[in-house]
Formats: sequence, C-alpha cells, structure tokens
Amino acid sequence: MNNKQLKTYTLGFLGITIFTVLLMQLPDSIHIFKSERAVMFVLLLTIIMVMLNEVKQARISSDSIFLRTIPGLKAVEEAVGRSTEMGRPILYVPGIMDMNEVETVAGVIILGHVAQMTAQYETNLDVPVARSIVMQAARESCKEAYLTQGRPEMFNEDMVHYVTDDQFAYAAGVNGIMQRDKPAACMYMGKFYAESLLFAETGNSIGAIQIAGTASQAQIPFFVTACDYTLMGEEYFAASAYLSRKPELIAGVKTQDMVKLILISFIGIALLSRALSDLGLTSFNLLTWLGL
Amino acid sequence: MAFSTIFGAWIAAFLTLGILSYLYRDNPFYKIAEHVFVGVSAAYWAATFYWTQIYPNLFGRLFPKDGPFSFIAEVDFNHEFNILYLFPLLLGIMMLLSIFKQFNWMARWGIAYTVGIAAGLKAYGYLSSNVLSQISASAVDIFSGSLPFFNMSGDSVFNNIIILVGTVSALMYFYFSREQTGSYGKFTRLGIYFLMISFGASFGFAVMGRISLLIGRFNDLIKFSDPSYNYGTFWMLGLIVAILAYWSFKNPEKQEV
Amino acid sequence: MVLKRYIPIGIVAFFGSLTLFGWFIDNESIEAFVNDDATQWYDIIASFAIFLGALNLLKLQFLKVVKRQSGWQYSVVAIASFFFAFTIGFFMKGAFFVGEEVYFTQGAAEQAIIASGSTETVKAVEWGAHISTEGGLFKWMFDNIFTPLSATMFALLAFYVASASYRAFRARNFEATLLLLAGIIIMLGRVPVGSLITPWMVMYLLVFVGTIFVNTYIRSRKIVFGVFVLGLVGVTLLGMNMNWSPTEPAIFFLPSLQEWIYTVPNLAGARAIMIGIGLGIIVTSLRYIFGLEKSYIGDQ
Amino acid sequence: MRFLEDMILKLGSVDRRFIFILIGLAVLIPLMRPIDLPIRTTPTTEKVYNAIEEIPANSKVLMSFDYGPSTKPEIHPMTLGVMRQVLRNGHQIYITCLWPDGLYMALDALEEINQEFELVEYEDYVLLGFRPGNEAIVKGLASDLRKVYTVDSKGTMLADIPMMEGVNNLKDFQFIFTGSAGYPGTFEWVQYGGDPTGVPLSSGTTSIQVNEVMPYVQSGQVKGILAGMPGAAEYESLINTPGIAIQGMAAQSFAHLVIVLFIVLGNLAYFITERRERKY
Repeated sequence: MNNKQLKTYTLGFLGITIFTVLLMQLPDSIHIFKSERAVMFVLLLTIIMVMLNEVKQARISSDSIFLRTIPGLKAVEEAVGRSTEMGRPILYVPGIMDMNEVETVAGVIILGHVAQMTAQYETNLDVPVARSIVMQAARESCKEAYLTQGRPEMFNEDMVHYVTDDQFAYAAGVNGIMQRDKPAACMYMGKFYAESLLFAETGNSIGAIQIAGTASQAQIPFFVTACDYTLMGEEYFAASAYLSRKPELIAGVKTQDMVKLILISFIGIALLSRALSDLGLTSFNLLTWLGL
Repeated sequence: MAFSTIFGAWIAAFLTLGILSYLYRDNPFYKIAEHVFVGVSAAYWAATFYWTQIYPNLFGRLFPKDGPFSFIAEVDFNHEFNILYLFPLLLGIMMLLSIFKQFNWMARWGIAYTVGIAAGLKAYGYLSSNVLSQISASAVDIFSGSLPFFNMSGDSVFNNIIILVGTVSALMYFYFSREQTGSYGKFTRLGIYFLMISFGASFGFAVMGRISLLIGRFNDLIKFSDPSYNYGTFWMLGLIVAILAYWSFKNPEKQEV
Repeated sequence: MVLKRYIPIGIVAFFGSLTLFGWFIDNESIEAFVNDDATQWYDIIASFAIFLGALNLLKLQFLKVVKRQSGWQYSVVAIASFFFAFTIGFFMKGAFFVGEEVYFTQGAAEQAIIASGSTETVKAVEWGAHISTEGGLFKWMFDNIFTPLSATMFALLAFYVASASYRAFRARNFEATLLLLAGIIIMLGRVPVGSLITPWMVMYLLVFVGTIFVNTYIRSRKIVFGVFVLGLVGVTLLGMNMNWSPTEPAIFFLPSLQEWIYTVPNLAGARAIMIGIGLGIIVTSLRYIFGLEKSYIGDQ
Repeated sequence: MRFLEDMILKLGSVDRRFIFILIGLAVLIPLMRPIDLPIRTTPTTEKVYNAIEEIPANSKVLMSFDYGPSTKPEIHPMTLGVMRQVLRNGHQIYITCLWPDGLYMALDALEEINQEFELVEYEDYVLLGFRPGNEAIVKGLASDLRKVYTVDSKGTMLADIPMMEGVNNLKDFQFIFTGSAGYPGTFEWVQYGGDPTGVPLSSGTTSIQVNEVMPYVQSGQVKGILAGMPGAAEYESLINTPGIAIQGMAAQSFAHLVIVLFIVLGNLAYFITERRERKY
C-alpha cells in the first residue's frame, strides 16, 4: 500500500461519494437511484475501482507480485505427481451445486488448472458431477486445458460424467467410485453441504491424499479435521490466481487484501466514533449516521 | 394396513439396511441400494424439475389461456403471456443440442447466462449481509458503560474486546500480501487459534445434529418391525445378515492398502 | 467465432452487471427481473439441462453393461430404477380419486367403485399435480424409496462424525488442542448429561490433568504426589469457604462454558470467515462479470 | 501401570467399525428403553420463545417449512412446537415451503396438530405450498405475495380465502418462523425477508448451521435460534409438551459420551506413544 496507491484510492473514493450524492439528489421525475442503498453502492464502486486499478498495475508492472504461501495449493502438484507414480486416477469433485453458485464456477476453473497438470503427467482424471450445466462447463474447462498442453488426444469427454442431481445419491455414487477405483488423490473444490464428511471419511479410509477447498462455512471444520489440506473460505477464491499466476487474477487477490485493510480501518474509525459518542463527547455516531 | 404401505415399508427397511451395511464394508447390498438411489433420484429430479419449472413457469407463460400461442397449447397457471420467456426456451434447447459434438459450443450460452446472474445476485447478497452488517457489528460497544465488565452468557465489555481482537486477527490470517513471520506472524497465529475454536465448536454442534438423524432412522426401523408391518425389519435384517455373512466368507476382506 | 466466443462473454457481462446494479436502480421492470425472472430463467435452463445429464448417466451405465465391465449387474439395476421412476414421473398419473379415496391405477379405482357400488366417478389428478398428490404413486415412490435412502445416507454421518472426531481430535499441537477442547466442551455442554457434570468434578479433573502434565516433566514421585494432593485440598477449601452451589463457578460449569465459547470466540472466528468469504465472492463475481476469467466457457 | 498403558494403547487405535457398533448401540438402547434427563434451557432458545410470546394478539404468523425428510428428526419437533405455541396464543398461520419436500413435512405437521386443535382450514391456517425459485420466492414475497402465490396448495384462488384479505406482502405478517435445513433457508430469509421488511424473524435449524447463523442472532437480525434436536427439546420443555425431541435426548447424551470417551482414549494413547518414542 504505497502512498501513490493511497492517493489514487482516496481520490477515487471521494469521486464515488460525490457521484452517489449527486445520484441521490436527482429530481423525482428521473429518480432512478435507490438512495436507501447508497452505502452499499459506494462500497461496491470502491471495490470495483480498487480492482480495476490493481489489474492495470499488474499488467504494466513486470516484477512478479508477492503472495504468501498457501500449503494446500502447493500440495495439488504433489498429489498429481503421487497419483502418477502409483498409476491410480485422480478424483475431482466440483461440489454439489450448480453454476449459479460462484463457488462452483471457481471449482470448475480450478479443475482446468488440475487438468493441465494431469495432461502433463499423463494421469487419468475422473470428474463425477451432480449438475448437467456443471458437466458441460467442466468439459469446456478440461478440453481447454488438454489443448493448451498440446495433448488433445488424451481428452475424452466421459472423464467428466453426470451422476445425479440429488445430494445424497451423488454422495453414495461418489463413495462407490472411491471404493472401487481407489483414486490416489481426491480433490473437493466447490460448494458442499452435509455430504462433505461422507467424501472425506471414505477418502481417508482408502488412504488417498485429500485436498479440499470450499467457502461453505459450515463444512470447513469437517474438511479441516478429515482432509490433509483445506483451502478455507477466502483462500479457496485465491486458488485460481495462485495456480495460474496470471497478473490480472493476482490483482484480484490484491484487491481482496486492499479492501480488507479498508474495512479494518473502517472498524477502527467506527469504534472510535462510537466510543466518543458513548462517552458523551459528541452526539455524532458514524454507524447510526450511515444507517448501519 | 393397505398392501402398498406394507410393501413400501419392506422396501424402505431393505434400502435402509442396505445403506447401513456400508459401515461394515462395500458389499453387494450397498451397491444395489446405491445404484437404485442413483437411478431413481436422477429420474425423480428430472420429473420434479419438469413439472415444477418447465411446465408451469415456461409453458405457463408462453401458452397461457387465450394467449397468442393458445392455438398450439394452453397451460393455465394464470400467468400473463411474457414474450421474454422465449430467451430461456432458446438457451434450454441449445443446452440440449450441445449433446452433439458439433453443437458442443451451444452449451456456452446457457453456462454464460447462469454464471452472469450468479455473479450479480450473489455479489450483492454477500456484500450486504456478510460484509457490511458483520463489519458494522464488529464495531462493538466497549465504552458505553451500559455493559458489565464480565458476564458468562450475556454481552459484556470483556467479551466484546475478545470478539473484536478475534475477528481482526482471524481476518488478518486471510491477508495474502505478506508472509506470516515475526510479530505479524504471532498476530495471525492468534487468528488461527480463534478459527480453530470456531471449527471445534461447529464440529461439536455437528455431532449433535448427526446423532439425531440416526435417531430418526432407528425410529423408522423400529416402526417397521411392528406386527402391523408383518415384522418387515426383522425379515430384511435376517435376509441381509445371512447373505452378507456368506458373501464375506466367500470374498475375505483384502487388507486395505 | 462471434457465436462461440464473444456472445457468451457478452451474456455474462450484460446479465452480470444487470443483476448486480439492478439492486440500485429504482425501475419496475428491472426490479421484477432481478427479483423473480433472473432465477426463474436459470431454473428453466437447468430443467432442460437435467435431461442431458440423465442421458449421459444412461449412456455410461449402458456401456458398462454392454462391455460386461466389473459390476455391470449393478448398472442394470441403475438403468431399471431410472426407467421405473421415469415412467412414474412422466407417463403415469398414479393418482385416481374416487371421492376421498386415492388409487394408483384407473383399473383399481373402477374396481373399487364396482365393489363398493358407490355412484362416484373416477377423477384423475391433473398432470403436474400428480407428483405432489398425497397417496399418489409418485408420492409412494418418494416415501418408500427416495426418503429412506437419502435419510439413511445422511444418518451415516452419525457414525462418520464419531470416527472422524476420534481420529482427528488428537492434541498434536496447540491449535489441534483448541479444536479438541472447543469440540468436547460444546458436545458435553449442549446435552442434558452435561449439566450433571458439576464444576467441582471439572476442577478435580483439571487438577488430575495438571499433575499428569507436571509428571511428564518432573521425575520424582514425591513432588508429583504432593502437587496432586495440594491441588485437591486447595480446590476443596476454596470451594467450601466460597460455598459454591453445584452450578458455580460458571467458568467450569459445562453448559455455561459452552454458551460462552459459542457466543464469543466462536463468533469472532465465524465472523472473520464470513467477511473473508463475502470479499472472496464479491471480487470473484466481479472477475467473471469483467471477463477476466472465462475458462468455464473455453478461452480459445 | 504398564498393563494399563498397553490396554489404553490398544483402545486408542481400535478399528473404526468398533466405534460404529458402540454408536449404534448408544443410540438404539435408549430408544428401546426411554430414560428422561433434566432439560436446561439456553438463552438462544428462550429468545425464540419470548419473541413468539411477544407477538401482538391474534396476528398473522408466516411459517416456512424449508427442510426435507432427511432432516425431519431435528426440525419437525421445532415446527410442531412453534405451531402449538402460535395456535395457543390465538394467531393465524400461513405456511410456505421453499423446499419441494417441505410440502409433505407441512402436511404431516398439520395432520398431527389437527388431533390436538380442531383447526379450520382457511380460518386458522392456510397451506400456500411449495414454489420453486429459492431466494427469488422470498424476494417475491417481500415485494408482492400475490405474484408468487396465485393459488394455495389445494388450488383454491387466494381471493376465495377469507384469511388472505389484506395480505399482500411480508410486511402484513407480524412474525416469521423458518424451520430450515440448508439452502434455501435461514440465510435467504434474513437477507431477502427479515432485513428488508423489518418483520421479526426466528429460525430453527439443524445443529450444523447454528455456527453460520450465530452472527445474525448476535446482531439481532434473527430473534434467537432453536439449535438442532437439543434446541427442540429445550423448546418442548418451555411450552411443556414433551415430544420426540425430549425422548431423543437420552440417545443423544449417550452417543456424545461414547464419542468423548473415545476422543479421550485416543489422546491418552497418543500421549503414551509420544512419551515412549521420546524415551527410546
């Protein structure tokens, strides 16, 4: 957060606030802005501004941007290597929800990166899916990966296959696949519900390396206890940037960090203003003024 | 008790015990129950989606009673005619056509639409309820003096301070732009401690929830072992245990690798 | 090229920004689209797509049978169950009313009329309503095949959560110990038996665990034994003159301790993850809307 | 001492199927021979009870059945309990379902409640039934109920239902209760139902979801929460009509004891092996 960035962001923030205030003052005849959602609008535009700026920076700067290590993502390559040595397939579960969940879309994109590794190492990849749109998207993602690795002949459409739409029938089916094909590595990347522990416990009983990534908060504890590596919440969304090293994706992770710092300082300011108003020094309280 | 209910209870008992037999090991009864489940559920959801989505919402809006297309068909769910619903119809048909190799690309339109609305709808929802209201709730009340310093169950200043420190340190654990070393590393380590307590707590809760589901299954099995169901559970239990014993005698468990 | 590449990217960008900024625009039709039609359209597309999945499932199971791969008999079971449920879902109404009574087939209903001689006529249920009619064939399949299977798969978790906690809750390092302690305290505190364990017992237990801890470092038996007795006497004396009731001090009474754990430290952890996930989803959604990531529709 | 350590070591690394058998028995035996234990209510359950008590006289309460057969053991006792309390306080119940199977859960609940209260349909309760669309339904109800429900689950037009007069969106209800087992459920009701309209909202969830919903309870967006079967048992003791939840408590307690026992044994074994390795 060097001071050049600080300057651009404060300027940008002021510009956004002015723009929003203007929108709120529009006469009722062409009243198009919902003013009760002004705070949300400002926060959203600020995030968009930070992101676009970070992407611009990332594209022009040549030196590689620093990101701290995430153990789970380093293990992905190891797991593919291990499966190749043992000559056993890799099982990839892109969650049980459909493409109308952002986590599933992220899971399909991470599948693309894993498929590039399996193309390189010539390991076979098994992707049972629970939704048909996910089936088509996962096939696009895998075909893409095998093309970029120059191994189109290795891509076979049925490596991505539909099991069923039902949560527990899918779990029963995948349990069966695990027991019978005995994959060396199991990856669970996407949105999960109660069936997460069914996968993790079965995967553990067949001795596979298990890497899980999800933003389903209730399932993170199960993956943490039962899998070897877990990408928790935000780490899961940073995975595709880590694996692809593409500058504009790393910029996305930088944006998440930048907004985190903004939010934490907002908490500090709000605390201060609440303390002042609680101690009776001033009647102004930032939170109530913003209507939060 | 009607025959269909008793017969249904016997099937339910058989399938329940078939799935439970998986705890012993992967065996024919589990494989049967699994494949029945996969087969039935795929068709069940296809039928449910058709009769609750395509039929009422799409045909209901494209062929309403005395609507422009009512010469073709009339599906009356008293929706008004809506020309825009031709768009999802088009994307749906393209999705079906994408099964042929040369039309594979057609699925992309449906995927693109789904991802588009997912991004738009979810982003706002998470921004308002996850980020904004949780951030404003993190500005906890410390100095208002209306709270006791420490209190086991209710709000208190001490609890609020712990929540504040815990939230910020756990949030910083997810900060990616800096390696977690030195004093900064100690702060994020504190964050990990809070995360671990949170995971332990929700694991503890989960244990409770799961046990009650097993209670529900055993209640059903006890119900089906009643004379009015012609002792369904006992028959099924005897059948499965006998065959399973014979089967596992014939193929001993290879030591798992 | 335009059809395959630019239109999909355009669709994501258009509908993404429409639904994202639709929340802020005070316009009737946009609001109607964002509130209802956007998800309804997705549901319709998904309902078309599900037949694609079903065909793929049947193809693979069928190939397994034709090629006699191992376990092909079970694929026959899967195909048979699929067509059983498919015919009930699409080709059989399965619910014929004679007054209040419901029969699975037209024939059974007519026989009931002849047998009972009632003047009722057979009234078949409407297509579409047949999947949710109480007593119909579809509901019979739901109650006796679908429900027991999904409820029992769910109930397997009771066993798995026990074996997972047995294996994973090992105090390997400080973090794992926190995970273990929070889990146990919540597990015991939330159940009636937890309130039977009085704080006194917990304090004596802590003294016992303390002495084990001391024992691992100090070899001599005398000191360890001394610490143990001192601990017990100290706790008893402290308790007596503070005359604690069986549920005091709250800090050691499991139910209130678990209440504190899940409303304070657990809340901090849960809130941090929630904010993190919220940020992750917002930035990821923006990446998709701005077309920075599109491998799910093929980059080339 | 050595024999004791070896015994613990054996118990500390036992085959997981042994634990499965113990868990199975720990749950089965109390179901055969019910043993009742004292129920201690927690504040979060009391918050729900008080929130329902505070509803102004003969108001309109919206109950949403957002769970299926697999989570019925946990949520069903809650919805039954809430229906009893709401009916005792003389309110009218409007039932919606965001889950397709929620309709059957509602039908079962109404059947059981009917035996206790002589309910008159369209006067004491109306079953609006299931509409697909997940959060779109909650958003639709918040903006215009008549656009989402044109008919009730029996096909009767809303216009012919007396108790539907003056009910056009969520703001016309004085209280919302959702029995929720996942998505769509509490999260969607908070985000698109409770928050935008300000109608007080309480929820009963499976225990696994409690952790996710806790921040909303703390920030007041949800008025208390019934957490899993224990929460249902506490609620049943508050409205003093013991039901299946209270009976399940004994099985729950013994299963927990078995799990905690094995965790302790596992750790003791871990410490002993750790100490022995350090010695050699």
